[in-house]
Amino acid sequence: MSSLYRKSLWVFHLNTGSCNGCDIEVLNAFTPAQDAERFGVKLVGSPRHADAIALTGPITREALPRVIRALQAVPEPKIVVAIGSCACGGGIWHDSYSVLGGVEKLYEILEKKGIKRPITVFVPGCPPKPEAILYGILLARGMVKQKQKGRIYVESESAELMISKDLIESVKEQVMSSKISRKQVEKITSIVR
Amino acid sequence: MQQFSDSKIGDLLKKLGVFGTTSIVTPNTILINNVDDKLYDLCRLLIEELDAYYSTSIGVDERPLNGSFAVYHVFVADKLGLYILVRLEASPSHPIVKSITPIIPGADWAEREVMDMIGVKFAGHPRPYRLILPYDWPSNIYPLRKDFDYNDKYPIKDKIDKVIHGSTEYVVDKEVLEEEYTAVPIGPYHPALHEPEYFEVYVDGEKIVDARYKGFFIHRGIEKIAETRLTYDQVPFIAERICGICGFTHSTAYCLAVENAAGINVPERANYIRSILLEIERIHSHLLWMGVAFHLLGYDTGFMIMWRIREKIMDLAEELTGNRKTYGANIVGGIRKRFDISEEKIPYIKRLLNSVKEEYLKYIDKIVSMTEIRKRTREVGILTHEDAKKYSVLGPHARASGINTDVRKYRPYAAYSEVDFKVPVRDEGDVYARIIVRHEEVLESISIISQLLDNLPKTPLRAEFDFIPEKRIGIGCTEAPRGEDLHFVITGYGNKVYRWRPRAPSYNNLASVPLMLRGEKLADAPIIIASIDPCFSCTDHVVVIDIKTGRRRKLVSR
Amino acid sequence: MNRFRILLQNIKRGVVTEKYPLEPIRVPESFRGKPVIDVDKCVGCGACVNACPPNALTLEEDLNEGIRYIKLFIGRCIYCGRCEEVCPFDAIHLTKEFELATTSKDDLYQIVGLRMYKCPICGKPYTTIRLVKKVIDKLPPEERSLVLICPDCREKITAANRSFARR
Amino acid sequence: MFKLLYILINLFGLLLLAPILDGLERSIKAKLQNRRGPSLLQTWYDLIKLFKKNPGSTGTPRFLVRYSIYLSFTTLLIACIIMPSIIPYSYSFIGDIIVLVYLLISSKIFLILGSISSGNPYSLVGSSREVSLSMLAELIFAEIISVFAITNNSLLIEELFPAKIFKPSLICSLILLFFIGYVESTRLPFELGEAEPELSGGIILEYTGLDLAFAYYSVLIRRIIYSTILINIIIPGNVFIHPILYLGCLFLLTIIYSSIEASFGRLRIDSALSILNKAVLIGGGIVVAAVLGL
Repeated sequence: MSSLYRKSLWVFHLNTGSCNGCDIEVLNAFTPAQDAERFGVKLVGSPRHADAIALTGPITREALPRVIRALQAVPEPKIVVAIGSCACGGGIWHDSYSVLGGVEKLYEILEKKGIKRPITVFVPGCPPKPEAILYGILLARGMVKQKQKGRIYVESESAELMISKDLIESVKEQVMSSKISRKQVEKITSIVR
Repeated sequence: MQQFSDSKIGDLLKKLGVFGTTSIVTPNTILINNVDDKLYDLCRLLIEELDAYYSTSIGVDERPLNGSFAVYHVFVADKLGLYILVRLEASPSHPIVKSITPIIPGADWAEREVMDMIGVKFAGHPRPYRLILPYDWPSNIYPLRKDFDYNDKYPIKDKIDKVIHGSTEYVVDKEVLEEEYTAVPIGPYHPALHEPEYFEVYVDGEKIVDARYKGFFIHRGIEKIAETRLTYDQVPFIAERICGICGFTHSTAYCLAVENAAGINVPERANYIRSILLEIERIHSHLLWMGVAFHLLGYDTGFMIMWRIREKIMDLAEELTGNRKTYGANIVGGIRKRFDISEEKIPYIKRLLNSVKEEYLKYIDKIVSMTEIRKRTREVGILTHEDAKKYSVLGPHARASGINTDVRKYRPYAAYSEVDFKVPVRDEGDVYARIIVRHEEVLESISIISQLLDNLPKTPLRAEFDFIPEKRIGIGCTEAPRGEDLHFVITGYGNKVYRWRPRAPSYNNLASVPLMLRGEKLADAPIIIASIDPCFSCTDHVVVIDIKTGRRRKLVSR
Repeated sequence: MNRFRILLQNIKRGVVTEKYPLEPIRVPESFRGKPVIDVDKCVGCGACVNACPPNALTLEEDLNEGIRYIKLFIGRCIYCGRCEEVCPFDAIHLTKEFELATTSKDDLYQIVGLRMYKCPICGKPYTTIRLVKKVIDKLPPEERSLVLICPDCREKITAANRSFARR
Repeated sequence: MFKLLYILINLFGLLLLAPILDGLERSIKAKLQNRRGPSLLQTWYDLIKLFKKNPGSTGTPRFLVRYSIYLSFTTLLIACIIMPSIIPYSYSFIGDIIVLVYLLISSKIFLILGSISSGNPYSLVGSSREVSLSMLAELIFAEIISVFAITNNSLLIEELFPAKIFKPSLICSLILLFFIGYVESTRLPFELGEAEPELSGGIILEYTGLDLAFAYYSVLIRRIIYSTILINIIIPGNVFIHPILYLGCLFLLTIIYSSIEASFGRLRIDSALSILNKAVLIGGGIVVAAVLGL
């Protein structure tokens, strides 16, 4: 697939409920300073002409049926570029009553209808810089390397040694023998909270 | 209320016998209670005698406060610098109030929004259809009631293909239209609009007979999220995301509203920085609009030139705020610390603005004097002075129709009282006039910024205050690049707003679009729609019809 | 002839396109890019979680394992920098990175798992060891003791104290 | 035997050149807009990608909609065979110039037919615009060809190309041909049938993949055919100099056309038609002048 779109990629811009921030930046990527056309990227006016969809904004309930229809009109193989934090994960609206969330939520609905999940590139940012959008589009075509990596850090069990066992034991004894005044308790409770 | 007893407004209120029930909520806002059957007289007198205009209506679920629903109609007396709130009460069991749409056509959308979101009905409303909520939304669930949970997601029905256009306006009878003319849908995913919005344009050959509008596809539930999940300090960040172009103006209006309600005095430096960022936003918004307008006129080179010049403004915004969209600087009480403009940056900003001005002036006159551009904008999409007044249009759109209005000048906020600028007004009312008004505003904005930079005071950035008092009403108003942006706030408990309603300028301006489209050529429809600089996401704060809907196919295969 | 004069001006101006991605672009010092949690400094207090407007930062606890997770999902982050402002331990920063595009959603998560401190009385984990340590270091020795007991047990003890005092 | 070879060179030469010229045009336009722009081969890359895509994957469009595109494209290919281009040879027969005009017109009609039967409102408006534009443009084209025929007293391509004597009427008709070549090649300000911001693709809206590639390709070939007629009249028919001069002129014409395109906005259909109406009258005047022997 990446070989098919390496030299040419036509993008249809689909606003699913965005605030305009990302839409303007998508358009901005085609202006002289960034000029996405030098990589063979072109904005097209119809989803039928497109190879990729630049999706901006959280998926709103009202826009959903149209979004599905637009996605279906794009011929295979298709790429979805989810632009902005709203499209990636729902953004600040993620749990609102009239918003479904990010593209993942859209795919869940598509899968129920038996529609294959397209290749997706996430471009977070609020809004992402036009360069970041360009980078995302190039990443989808395998022309740049991915820099962002997920990171999971879990503290080792030896962390428990940070607080000396003696101290804990002494506290336990102290408490068991109830030598603490109420004032102290209240003060410390407020600090910890 | 004594200060008003001898004034024009005092006389007016006394005449109607509502002076006693009127109170001052903040120095520039008065609240009229218990109007009852004098509502129509009051509205008429406010508009005719005070030269006030209707701004918006707000529905509030005040059951937890005083046991009833309330509707606030906001009138703005521009010359007096006064906001007049008319409060109507509706009982929780039968929430019905009298509609003012029969005498003020501009109240149509605002009242239907209240019906959708709060569930207060308006007796006598000519088109009581659903406006904002999706069509598969259950009919007895009102999202802005306090007993509705903000993340209550109702299951999506599988088939929503049947779309009822309850929100549209018909001038010619709909059936007749469909029989005789071809319908060309513009939107929701139309390359000219870049936003999902739907105009159904009825054409006879290439001539437009009528147009209908369906919006609110971007309804994201902003107000509900702000009233439930977010705290006072978090709301500015969602307010900015009402609109990606004029976001800063929304967060400023919100902050002003809360500050007015709580009586917080914002330090001078914060006011100056707000004004500087607001003007940067205005320049970028106008340049963006001009670029898009030239693109719609098919002059792509003009589009590229405008956006190339704009790129420098974006760099400036990025340098000052760390984000190309000036997002994130506002907080209730002032400006956040990392958004301070340091002394070293001032020469850089001035240099950059000068080079932008120089380059901009080198091109703009030549572009607007081109024959095709002139031919396609002069005497196209005319909105007369009278119609502009009737639909209470705002901002550059109103100024191009000869209405001298500007919040910055006549109801100054932030640091606008400290600077000297003129308000460009044109009388033609066509697309060309709208281009010229915006062009002149760009130059004014550049001069405003340099004046502000010259006298940047050295004060703290954020006012110190203990807490925000409860149940206070505040109105914040700013001049967004598209017109007056009004935010209404009722403060609440637990560090949260009780009710917040933003009303973006496009909400009023969009209503005038079908009027302008009628009788024009289809080829001109995109530029006419775009000439009001429609910001659909502003209007919908939460909301297009598709080329591929079943409806359209039916129309065609007929 | 203005239209051709515009073209001439453009030709004189020359190509302005930047060389990105072949060459990196200049990003201003104040740029608000990807937030990064400093795993050595984070104590898991959750101040950032409370301040975060879009809930990009969330706090989850695995009570069986005794680990508290601070999850940062940059696919929801609005890059406002409130977390940086409120962090008492200077543990989260906005960097100048903006090339955040990924092909998988998992790459957008930063997860910091901190061991939780178990209450010596009831054995229930209630806060992170690091936070306990920070608080202990700030308190005078005689008051240290109570931090080491969970809020529930503390309540019980106060109640017991009260009844004891009354008696 | 050689003749067949020449014609194959002509045919494949045009097929190869058309997208490259478009690439050149795009890159020049980009430079005039301060952008770096795509490479010369970009249009080829676009076409190759479209050729590889399967149009059936988004639901099958109606038979007529799809096949009208192929019909339109094939008609243009025949026009390429009849007309001498890179190498000044072709199968010539009496009246072949008339056939050329017919082929060009019918290819357009097939395209419009397909777009009308697609039933999309944008396509409908697009094709109605295209019909009104083409009617006038083809009329002017017919006038130009008749001037050629009258001044050279022949209907044979071999005798028409190149022109032997440059009478004033012939020169005027060449200027008109330059204009019509521009109008017919769907460039701004006359790109009304496809007008992206107004009609989002207009007549080619419903096509995808392979179909779209051929729709796109026919536009490019149509452009090169009009340019070729213009160039053929001017430059000498010598086998050795002709190809070089031909290519040179083609590139020059592309540069001129693209700079014009970069400096105009789209016209409204009524003003475009009124300009064409005037051109028809001028064309008529030139025909009269040619008859009078000017």
